[in-house]
Amino acid sequence: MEEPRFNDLYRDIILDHYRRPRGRTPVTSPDVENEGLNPVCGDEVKVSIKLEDGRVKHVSVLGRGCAISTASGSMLAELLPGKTLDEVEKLFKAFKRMMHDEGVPQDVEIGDLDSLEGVKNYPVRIKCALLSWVTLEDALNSLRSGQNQLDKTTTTELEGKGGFAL
Amino acid sequence: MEEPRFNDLYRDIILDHYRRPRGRTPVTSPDVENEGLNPVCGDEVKVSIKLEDGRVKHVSVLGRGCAISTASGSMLAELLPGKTLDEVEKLFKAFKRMMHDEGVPQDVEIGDLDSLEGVKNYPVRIKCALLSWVTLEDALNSLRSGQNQLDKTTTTELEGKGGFAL
Amino acid sequence: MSAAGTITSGPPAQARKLDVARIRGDFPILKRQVHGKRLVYLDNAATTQKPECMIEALGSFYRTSNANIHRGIHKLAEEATGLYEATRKVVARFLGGADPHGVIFTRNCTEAINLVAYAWGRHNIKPGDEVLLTEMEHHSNLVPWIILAREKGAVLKHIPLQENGTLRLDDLDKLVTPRTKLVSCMMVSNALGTINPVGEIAAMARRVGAKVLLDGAQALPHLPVDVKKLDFDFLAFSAHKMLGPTGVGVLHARPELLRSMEPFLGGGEMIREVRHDSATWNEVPHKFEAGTPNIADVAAFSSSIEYLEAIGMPQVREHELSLCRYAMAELRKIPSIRILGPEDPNLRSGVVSFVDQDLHPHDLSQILDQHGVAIRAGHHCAQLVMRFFKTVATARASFYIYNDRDDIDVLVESLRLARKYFGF
Amino acid sequence: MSAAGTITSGPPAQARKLDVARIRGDFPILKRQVHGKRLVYLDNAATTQKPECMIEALGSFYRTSNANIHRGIHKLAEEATGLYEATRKVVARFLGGADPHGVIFTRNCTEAINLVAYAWGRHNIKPGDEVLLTEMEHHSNLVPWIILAREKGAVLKHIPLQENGTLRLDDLDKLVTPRTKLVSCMMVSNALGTINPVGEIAAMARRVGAKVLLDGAQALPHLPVDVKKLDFDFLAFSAHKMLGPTGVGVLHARPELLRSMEPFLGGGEMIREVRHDSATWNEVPHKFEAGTPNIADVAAFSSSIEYLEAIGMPQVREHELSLCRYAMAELRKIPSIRILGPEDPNLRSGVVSFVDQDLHPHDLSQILDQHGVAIRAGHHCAQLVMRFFKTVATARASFYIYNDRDDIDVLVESLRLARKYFGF
Ligand SMILES: Cc1ncc(COP(=O)(O)O)c(C=O)c1O
Ligand SMILES: Cc1ncc(COP(=O)(O)O)c(C=O)c1O
Ligand code: FES
Ligand code: FES
Repeated sequence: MEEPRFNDLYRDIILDHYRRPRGRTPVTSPDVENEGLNPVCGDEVKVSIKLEDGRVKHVSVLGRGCAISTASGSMLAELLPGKTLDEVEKLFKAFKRMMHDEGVPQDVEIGDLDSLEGVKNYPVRIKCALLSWVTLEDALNSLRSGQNQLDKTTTTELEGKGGFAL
Repeated sequence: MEEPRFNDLYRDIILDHYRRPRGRTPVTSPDVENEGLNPVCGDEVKVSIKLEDGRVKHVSVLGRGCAISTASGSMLAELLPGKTLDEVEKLFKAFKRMMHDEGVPQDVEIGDLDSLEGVKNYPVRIKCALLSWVTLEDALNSLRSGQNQLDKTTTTELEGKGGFAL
Repeated sequence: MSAAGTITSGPPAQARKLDVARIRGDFPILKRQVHGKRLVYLDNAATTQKPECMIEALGSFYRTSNANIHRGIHKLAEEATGLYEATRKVVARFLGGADPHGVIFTRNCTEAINLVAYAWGRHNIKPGDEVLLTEMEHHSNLVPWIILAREKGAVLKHIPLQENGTLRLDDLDKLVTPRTKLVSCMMVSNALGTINPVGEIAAMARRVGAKVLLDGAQALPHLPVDVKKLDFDFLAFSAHKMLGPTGVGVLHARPELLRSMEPFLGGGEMIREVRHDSATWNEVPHKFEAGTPNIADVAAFSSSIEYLEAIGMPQVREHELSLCRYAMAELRKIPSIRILGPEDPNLRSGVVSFVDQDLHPHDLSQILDQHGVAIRAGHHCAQLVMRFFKTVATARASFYIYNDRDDIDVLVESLRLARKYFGF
Repeated sequence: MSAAGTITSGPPAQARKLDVARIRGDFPILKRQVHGKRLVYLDNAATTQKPECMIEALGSFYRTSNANIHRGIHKLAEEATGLYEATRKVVARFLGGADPHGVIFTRNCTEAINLVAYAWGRHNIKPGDEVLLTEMEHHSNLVPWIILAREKGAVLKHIPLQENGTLRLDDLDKLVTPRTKLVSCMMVSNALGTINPVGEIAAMARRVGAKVLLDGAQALPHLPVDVKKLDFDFLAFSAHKMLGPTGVGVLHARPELLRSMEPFLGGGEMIREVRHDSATWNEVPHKFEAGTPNIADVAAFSSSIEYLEAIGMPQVREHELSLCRYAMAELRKIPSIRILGPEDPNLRSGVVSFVDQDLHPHDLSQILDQHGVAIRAGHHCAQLVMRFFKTVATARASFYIYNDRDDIDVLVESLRLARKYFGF
């Protein structure tokens, strides 16, 4: 029997993030925090951020999930420190465009997220890749809409849709 | 185009009964009377009987229905006069057996009912042939069970089943 | 068709004619003989026949892609999910560009209407509230409201039928009151063929803020319908009446409205999270599709719609109109026959309901069957209509894309022979 | 199997073995390749594959006999009605000689359970009444009761699960109280494979006069079941899990009980007489089959049952038991894998649910797919079970008549490779 071959899904970088995920040290007294649920599988994640001078200082991504969601969360933890919330927003938008196969803007540095591009060909798994990102996005949205800090929700409407892809 | 050919359904005797049905003069102050509905088509019939010395004196079968039910009701009106209720019961049982393809007892005179034998091959139409008979049967049953005379019901559970053949 | 209000109007005059011979070739059942005669299928309002492409799609689903959907992470599950969800989009397109999130698959039109009665009606109809129906409705758009009204102490009212087989709208403004919470109305009558002015009726409903349900069971298969031009909250119809498989119905509504509703059936697929005594719901449309759906039939239904789209709904309409006109003219030549419903074929779909003064519809139907002609005899699940016309049953011939004038000639000739056979 | 109580016990020792090679030949989908590999279909608890005879029956229905049923007086309608009603009798026979009048066709098992919740539950469950479920139930046998309990102010209780994957019956006599009106329980768990002692549970229910509903979705396809030996009021299951088409479920109950119930869906077919604001009901089972049924699929379902009957349910059971035994033994050789549910294969059906300590079930499933192996990963619509075992998902392999040891070898080898691929 041969080894399985995924030209596009489980790239080495993903497996690496999966085995040694970044951002596993819980952030204490976070400025932004939210929990997210992927309703397709029931996996949950908690994303917490500590800001300093308008920039992300510490990030933690805790919870359980598959290789895709764990790797994606780990990349989030790796990419965010040092960024302003606007830059985070931009990054999220770019990543979402990638997942929906709409092309990533030239001017956004997406780092290892690149390796997740293959996920777009596996519709059921797109939510895995987006889980920690939309969870954070939700929190940032309510922060922006004035609901200051620490907006926790136990379930997240992934892309405002939840449920199954349609 | 040829004429349709029914070797078994619309026999001449049936068509004759249909065009000139017997028992159309309403029985006044009947001893037994009942209304029946064929739920498959919505057709209704009213069967009325006047008894004298324990025998059927007058019969009327009123209402509307198809050729089969009209002919069958007409034959009922033709066959019953002079019979005791037990004889009527026997006749009904024999006819029902015929419709269910179970064979008619040798000792029962069924007259023109003979011509309805073909109906047994058309499951949807069996209720047509039985309509006036079960309507009467229902009335006789309640008469026998002590609910004396004039038991009227607007719907009849045909063979205790109604509904569609199953 | 102008009476139909917001139903999109007829085809341009130069519409290309249907190639009935070619179409017939696509329907394997039409090759069969009945009692040694060519099958002349004129029972299309009950259910239509199926094109080979739909039957093939069904077989091919089971032969190559069958799996349970939505949750499986394997190739077959992916394919099956793709095929199932693709039909949602095809239906949405067929409706004139609807939001697929507002397309719910049910078993049939009947279940779609009941879904509204249970999931919307039970939570919005209060004692004394009124539901306005018509006297023309199919039992499937009467009985759910009878059950609801009985349970809630609500009042049912009916837009009355009139002799010409259309609805009497004169008192509509009195029938619709501030207590009216729902107006539920068929777009086209299965018993009479009448195309109803649903635009006008909906407009009146809107004046009091009532919801509008349209029973499209006899409309979607036969008329071009564009939901963008139609004013309604709920639209229900059945696949089997439009070349599709049995076991598939559609309820269409705006996703926001669906979101605001309580669920109907509880079970797998429709939930988000289940605890011992509480649960939260999945997003629409899944919230209303509990348990394993009729995956294969929904998947195959796409082919039926695509077949209709290829012909063109305006062309379908034009074809039926011309058959209806011809059939009415021919039937009128038999003096004992009385046709129910509008005199003007333009006001009706391809349904011709009639009675013969001497012959019972069931006998007629039985004799026609000997000639290979399938019509329907009965109350057509419209007992209020039968009662209005003081009969219990009518004979009904209903046409579709594979019928032609020959079929009607056979029908009419068989009727004449039936009369002769019975001695009239 | 003795734990299953009144489920008829296993086959005689000399039962003839299944000829899996021949059986495979009857399932066209098993000839297909997935990612260049032979399809190894182990997702049978979700839905089974279909034999050619069922697919053919479906196609042949549409190609030769398609019509709407019950009311039509023409050849096609007669044939279609005959085929539809014949399946009712075949189902009744398969159940061990049930009364066909007590066989209702629904869309799926889920709808069958909801039918009971609506038509019986709403009229018999009062505030404070109790419904006893188990912690093992599929969402389809939880959510309808959650909705009902919320509406009626009733109380839900659950027979608890225990570590070994069986129900803890020790306190059953306390869980069943005079307020218990219904005990609803699965015969076989789809998430764990556990065969439940439904006889014992029903006996306890009877002591307080409670009704008993059995969810047979995972039992009827896999075990010999004889309703004459089984104590229940309602029995629900799905055709698609037993070689049948999607879109068909069955609710079975005694006709007297069905007669005493209020209707569920209102519409055509289920009525006797309809007036403007009242209606009377047709006889059972038609009273519960509103609108045009899924005629073709019901007709085709006969072939699936006949296929199973030809093999013999005791043989099916024996085959699955032997596969299950083998699979458990092989899986135990991978130390990182933990199998949920009873250790003794005799206490379970052909379902093996497991977790790998390092790999997420969804990743496992995705990798297995690359090897052509279809398993299911997820909560299996049993979130209470997942929560009990402190996980959100398991991987589940489930077997049927066309599986053999080769399939299991491929499964196990693929699992090893998956671990290797992920670096464990
Ligand atoms: C035990 C059990 N009950 C009920 C169901 C629901 O069956 P369906 O989805 O066919 O309605 C299932 C199917 O997964 C099941 O396994
Ligand atoms: C106008 C109308 N509404 C509803 C229905 C019910 O459709 P179904 O039986 O497919 O549920 C029919 C079908 O006869 C119909 O003609
Ligand atoms: S499977 Fe749950 S997040 Fe990927
Ligand atoms: S059709 Fe009504 S009684 Fe025969």
